[in-house]
Amino acid sequence: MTTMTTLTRYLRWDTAVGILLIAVFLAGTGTTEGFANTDNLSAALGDVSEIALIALPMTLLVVAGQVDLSVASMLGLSSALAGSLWQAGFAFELIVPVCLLAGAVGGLLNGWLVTRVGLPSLAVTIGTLTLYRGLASVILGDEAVADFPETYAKYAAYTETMPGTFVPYPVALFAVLAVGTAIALHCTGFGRSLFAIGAQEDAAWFAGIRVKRLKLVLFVVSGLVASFAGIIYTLRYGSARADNGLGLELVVIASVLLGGVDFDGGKGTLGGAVAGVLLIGLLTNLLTLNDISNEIQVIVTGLLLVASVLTPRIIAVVSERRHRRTAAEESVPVSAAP
Amino acid sequence: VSGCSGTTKDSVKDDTPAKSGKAEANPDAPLKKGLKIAFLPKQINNPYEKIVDDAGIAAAGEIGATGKEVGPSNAKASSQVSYINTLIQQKQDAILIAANDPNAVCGPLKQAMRQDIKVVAYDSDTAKDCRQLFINQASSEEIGRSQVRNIAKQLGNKGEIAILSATQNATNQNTWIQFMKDELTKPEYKDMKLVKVAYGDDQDQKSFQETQGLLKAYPNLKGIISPTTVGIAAAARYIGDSSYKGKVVLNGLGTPNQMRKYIENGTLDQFSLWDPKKLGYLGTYAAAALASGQITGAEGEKFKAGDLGEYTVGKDGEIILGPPTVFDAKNIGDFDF
Amino acid sequence: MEKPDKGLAPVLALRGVSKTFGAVRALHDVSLDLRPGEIHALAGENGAGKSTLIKTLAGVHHPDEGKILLSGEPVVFHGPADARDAGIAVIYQEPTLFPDLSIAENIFMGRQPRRSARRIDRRAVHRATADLMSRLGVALDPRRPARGLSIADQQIVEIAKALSFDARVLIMDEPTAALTGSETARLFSVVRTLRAEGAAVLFISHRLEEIFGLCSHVTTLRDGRHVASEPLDGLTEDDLVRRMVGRDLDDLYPKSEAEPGPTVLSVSRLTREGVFRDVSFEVRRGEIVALAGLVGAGRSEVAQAVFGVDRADAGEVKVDGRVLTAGSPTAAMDAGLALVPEDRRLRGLVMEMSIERNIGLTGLRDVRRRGLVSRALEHARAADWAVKLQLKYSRLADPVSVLSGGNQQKVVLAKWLATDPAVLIVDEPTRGIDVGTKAEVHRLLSSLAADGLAVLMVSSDLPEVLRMADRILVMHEGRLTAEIPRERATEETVMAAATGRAPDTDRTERTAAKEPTP
Amino acid sequence: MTTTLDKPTPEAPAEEGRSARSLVDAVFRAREIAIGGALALLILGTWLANPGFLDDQGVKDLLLNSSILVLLAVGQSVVVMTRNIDLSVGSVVGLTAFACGHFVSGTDHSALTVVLLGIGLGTVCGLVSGALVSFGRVPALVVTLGMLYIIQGIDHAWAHGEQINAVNVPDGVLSLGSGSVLGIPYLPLISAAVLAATGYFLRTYRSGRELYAIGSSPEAARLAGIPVRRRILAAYAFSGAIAGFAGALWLARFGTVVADAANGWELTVVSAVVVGGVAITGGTGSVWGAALGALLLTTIGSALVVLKVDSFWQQAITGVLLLAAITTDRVLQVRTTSALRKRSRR
Ligand SMILES: Nc1ncnc2c1ncn2[C@@H]1O[C@H](COP(=O)(O)OP(=O)(O)OP(=O)(O)O)[C@@H](O)[C@H]1O
Ligand SMILES: Nc1ncnc2c1ncn2[C@@H]1O[C@H](COP(=O)(O)OP(=O)(O)OP(=O)(O)O)[C@@H](O)[C@H]1O
Ligand SMILES: [Mg+2]
Ligand SMILES: [Mg+2]
Repeated sequence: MTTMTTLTRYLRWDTAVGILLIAVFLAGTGTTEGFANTDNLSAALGDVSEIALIALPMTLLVVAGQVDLSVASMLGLSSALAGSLWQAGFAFELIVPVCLLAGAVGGLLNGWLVTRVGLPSLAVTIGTLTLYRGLASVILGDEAVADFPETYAKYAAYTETMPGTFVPYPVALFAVLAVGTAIALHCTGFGRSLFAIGAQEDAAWFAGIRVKRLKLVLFVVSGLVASFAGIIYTLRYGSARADNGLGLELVVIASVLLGGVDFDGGKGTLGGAVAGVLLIGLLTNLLTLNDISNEIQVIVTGLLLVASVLTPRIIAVVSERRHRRTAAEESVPVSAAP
Repeated sequence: VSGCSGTTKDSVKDDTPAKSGKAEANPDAPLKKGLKIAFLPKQINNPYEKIVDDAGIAAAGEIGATGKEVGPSNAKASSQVSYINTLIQQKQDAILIAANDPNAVCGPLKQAMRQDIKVVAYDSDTAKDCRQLFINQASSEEIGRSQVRNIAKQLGNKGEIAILSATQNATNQNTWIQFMKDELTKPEYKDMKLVKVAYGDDQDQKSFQETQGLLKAYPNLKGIISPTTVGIAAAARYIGDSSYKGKVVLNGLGTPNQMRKYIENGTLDQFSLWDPKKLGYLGTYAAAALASGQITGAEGEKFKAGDLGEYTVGKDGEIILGPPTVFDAKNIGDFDF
Repeated sequence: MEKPDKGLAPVLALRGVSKTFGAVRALHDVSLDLRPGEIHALAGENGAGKSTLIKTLAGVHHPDEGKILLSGEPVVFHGPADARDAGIAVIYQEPTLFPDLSIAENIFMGRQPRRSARRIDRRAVHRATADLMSRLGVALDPRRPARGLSIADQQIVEIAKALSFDARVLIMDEPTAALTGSETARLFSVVRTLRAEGAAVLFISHRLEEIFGLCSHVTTLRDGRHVASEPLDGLTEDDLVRRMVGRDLDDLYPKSEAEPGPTVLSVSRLTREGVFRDVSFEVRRGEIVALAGLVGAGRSEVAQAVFGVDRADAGEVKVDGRVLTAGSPTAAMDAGLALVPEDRRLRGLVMEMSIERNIGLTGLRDVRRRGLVSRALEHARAADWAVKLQLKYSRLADPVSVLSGGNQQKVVLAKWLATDPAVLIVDEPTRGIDVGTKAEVHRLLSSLAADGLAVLMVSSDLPEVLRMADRILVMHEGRLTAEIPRERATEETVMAAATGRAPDTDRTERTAAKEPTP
Repeated sequence: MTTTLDKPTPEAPAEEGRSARSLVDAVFRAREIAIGGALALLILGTWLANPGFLDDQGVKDLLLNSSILVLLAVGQSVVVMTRNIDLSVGSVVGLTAFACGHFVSGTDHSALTVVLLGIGLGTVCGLVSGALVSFGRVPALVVTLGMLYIIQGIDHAWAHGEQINAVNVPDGVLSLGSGSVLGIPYLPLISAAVLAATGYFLRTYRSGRELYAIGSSPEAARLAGIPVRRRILAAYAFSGAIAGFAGALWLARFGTVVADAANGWELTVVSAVVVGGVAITGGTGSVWGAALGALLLTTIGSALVVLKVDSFWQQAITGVLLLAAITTDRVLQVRTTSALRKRSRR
């Protein structure tokens, strides 16, 4: 095997995103005052906390060839629900499970339409995107509910850290969940099945994988996590509104895709997706600190997205060319089984 | 009550206005040089906000401070938060904010105040304990009630009216609407009826279609109040081109440059607004006064705002720019903004 | 066999062509001449490079070295369109249809007859399609969408497409793999007419009798290298096999006698509306039961319903006396069923996945260590079966898509044999598999049966059915029409039952004797 | 010769063929009919509840409101047919609307110049996306999502709070948005013309059919010698051109333009196309369906307002109707294909 093939095998896009992430961090530390302190980094992470959470099940979905565009609406619905219940005087301990239940039911509806009715997930979740956001505004109207209990709010805020460390609670929670999801995706039969479903659903079904059930589970989990993110969002901003998280779905998907997860399914790593989320978060923070306007940031995000798919292609083409030239010299016959 | 009331569960508790590091006000202190003042509008692409901020930045130049405008490109509740965080890291001296949501920005604003950064809300208020001052373009009560008074006069205190607002959660809009509804309960308006509040989300095209919808759904509609510059322009355009022209009275808040054409072609007779440039100007002076220790935000303190003269801090740290101007065919030629 | 005119210059030729994919040399210095009026066979094992050679001729692949000569002139095909315009029609190994479009559009895509203002002449398109269909002797509605056509019908559309070109050169990569007798015969007569009209034909098949029956010349490839180009006259089947495999082959159908044990699989009154009806049969341990019939008789559908990937409308499937949950392949696997599906590219394999992961997919619970998938176990499992089935590959981590068709089929077999099933259902197990491997597969099946495995084999290959099966079930238009024990099985009896001409005795006899009470 | 199973050649079953054919036609038409029926029902119901819905002004408003979405849906469906997607249309409309406004502000350029400028700019955007998708061979969704951000960023950075006021836009341009012939405004006429031309082209020209072929099976299309990349590039260029055209019309209709015209419309356009029966997986559907889908979506919005449905409920109801539309379509499709399978079994 030539060195070139080994190189291209290890220099995958998700690793590249990881490297880029570190580069951005180092560049920020070196050039920008006020970047590399815990306050700022906590805030930067805080800004992407819901995106990061939702990105976990979204990665699983995209790997399985599905997509859930209704997540941001579900976040808003959960927020509106939490707000109206809190306003009505319910205990916060009760509100959380109710919101989670709503999330699961919403996810179930998505999953049901996709698996039982057989509709494409993109179409279904565009529909539920509208529906859930609509329900949110039915529930809470134009109100904004505030004054959530400090006891819980502090866990969502990035100013409180876990006792004895500088790690804020949501970061710790996210880390645990991310590791769990990574193991599930890359080291279990469940994960293998998702890859198979995403790459070729029929073949997965013929191999005895419970395609529909797995998809249903994914959508439910996605709804669940989105509603949980809704609670965190509400607590973090201290404001429950029907329009919370509007338009977040595309940011989540952009982050996941930036991390090298293939939208057609069957390819991608969770590490890549997480790196994608963090890269967008850190880069936005760094650019804002340097007074680069939001408009330019948006352009940078777009360019990164295009690069995320174009770069691997270019590398592949170049290495293919290179390879063909070397192959002309050294002949490698088809090898038989060892 | 004024400002952000009515939008939160139980109107903000007035316990501890978090005015940290509270020093005594020294009315005679000179304005500090080299202050860093940042404007954080609802969204950077809003033309109205841009007039305000540009005037404020110009004013900062006059007093030897540096001003800048940063902000999100959408008017979502949460998108201002990350900007506040970076402004804190950049160690600005004062942040002027037009809040998209009174509560969502609270946490980071409090953190800013803890780090001795002055916080001044303008245009749209935050919760009261999250800022030191609120520059109100006009008394909210005055705006709300005058909108009803003006249109009632045009309609002879009779007929169905509707409101075309911005987003469902805009603090200032909702406050004004609250006062409008309150005004309408007075006996002299007993023949007037508010049939609907529609939301155009401060998007031109949405507002345009909402106007259409209102006129279609309520055939007896006699008047529309649109207390938002985007909404009134869109409504005027629809009415001006449709068969409703001359049959439906439009009033509200708009800028003269946007509305000039419709005043001239008779689509509407009057609208009102304050001078957004003065709002920005006053904002900068107020922030500088705070940062220089002339005032602390307590009721009754006074400071000089350049050409605009002296202002007094009112209840809850509110400063009122002045009464809105009513524009009509006679005076519109005198204004250019 | 007619001799080609020796004097005629080749219309299409390859000179010293090489082609590599990554580290694999698919073709190495291969030359080939195609003369007008000649039917030329291309022979070789799976992965020898036949399809690659064809794709090079068709402009799909660009040769790394060497050149293509068209009427003696070097040409460069930049894409399939160039080759088409040069008068080369190709039937690829895997049908390449547009499922959403009608059969007529599939055939004439990009070349529709036009009327004024360059508009498509729909009527002419349909008329021409209908003509082609009657030439091939099939009744397919030109307006019917290609989606839902069986593989055989798809292949027929492909053939019609190639014929519609009136090409100078016709290249066919295993066109008959999915066809049964009558269609094959039709195809051959059409091809012979074309040859008589002066076309050059390149033909690939793993069925030696077809090569000998149709072609006059043969070029053999082995491991991407050119072995021989020669007239078929005077060549024996054994000679050809030796050239392909590089050694002599033993018996093609090594059937070892096995004593059938107790019944493991029993299917009763299985029905799927509009597809098959009232199908009942049993399979015992150590027995190979073939399910024969014409294309579209519903055999694959029965196999799929038994395994649970399709849900049957009525009836039940019992394994070892226990009723299977309907519509659940997982339950079927737990009960010891395995299904090697007909369409390996769509259903048998996840093409982008590596060989080892594909094989591991059916045993996600077996390759676990402490609850997590162990790559070592997965690799070992795959390597084990790769050796047993003599898989040709460069690394087990390579995606299966780079394997040749036959080797892909081996991966599917490996994937299911690795589950150690009690009942193995194989749907067209040797379709597209070379002679050597075919013998391997047959040996494997019969030794598995000898060890007590029950095998249900759906096959369109009649010799295979006759030689390998202990018992033959024949289907006709969705019904089981006959059950023929090995002793009585002949071409005639099977054929008669498959075409519905059977004297109903077999069926009644069998029904009376064996059918379980409903 | 190989041993053969001889099967009697089936004699051309003309009768069966014909019935199968009409069934095939029915499958293809059913979706458009279903959506058209739903639309008719909706309009009728609303009209019964509030006759004002269909008076002169009402019809005019309905047509005007939907014409830009219809236009965008036509462009989008051509891309979706090829198994691709163009998420950047919304931002292209925003950019061209602003650019055109900026260009004509205070001048007296004619409507034609503005339209040409819009189409030109839109085509450039479409060509960039298309080149990346077809020649870069990268997933369309990712690329066009990236393009969405890039174009939007450029647009916003350029405009930066600037507003184009109707006062400064030449009357010639504005009259394109508000004028009419025989009482029918120009805008819906333009949309209808584009729709009809596109629909006819897709049905009766080789390159039109090839777009369907590409969406149905890209690999087969390549082997059939279809210039796949060129066609996909052309589809994107078309979609971009349409979006640019829509941007110019936006300016003409609304006069007042800030940078965020059609902001966030990408998903609305895609839903219109999907509701209209164009499969997101390519290969099927028609622009007629897509146009009906767009019409249905805007009509739902208008009808709910007219029916005095609480504005908080509007979005939820739109969502339900959207889901109902695609579900019905799907159920219908499943029914017909299974009927087709049973009948045409040979
Ligand atoms: N696109 C590709 N990428 C990588 N390797 C390939 C590719 N196509 C073919 N190969 C390899 O080239 C070799 C020749 O394959 P080819 O498909 O030509 O075989 P074949 O003779 O047609 O076999 P079969 O009889 O099974 O169809 C095989 O080893 C195969 O794995
Ligand atoms: N995926 C499919 N969708 C719709 N119809 C199908 C599909 N596959 C097969 N059919 C139809 O179902 C009937 C039975 O097909 P089946 O594949 O079971 O036949 P078979 O006897 O196995 O023949 P073959 O040799 O083609 O495998 C045929 O009419 C066929 O056209
Ligand atoms: Mg081959
Ligand atoms: Mg079959």
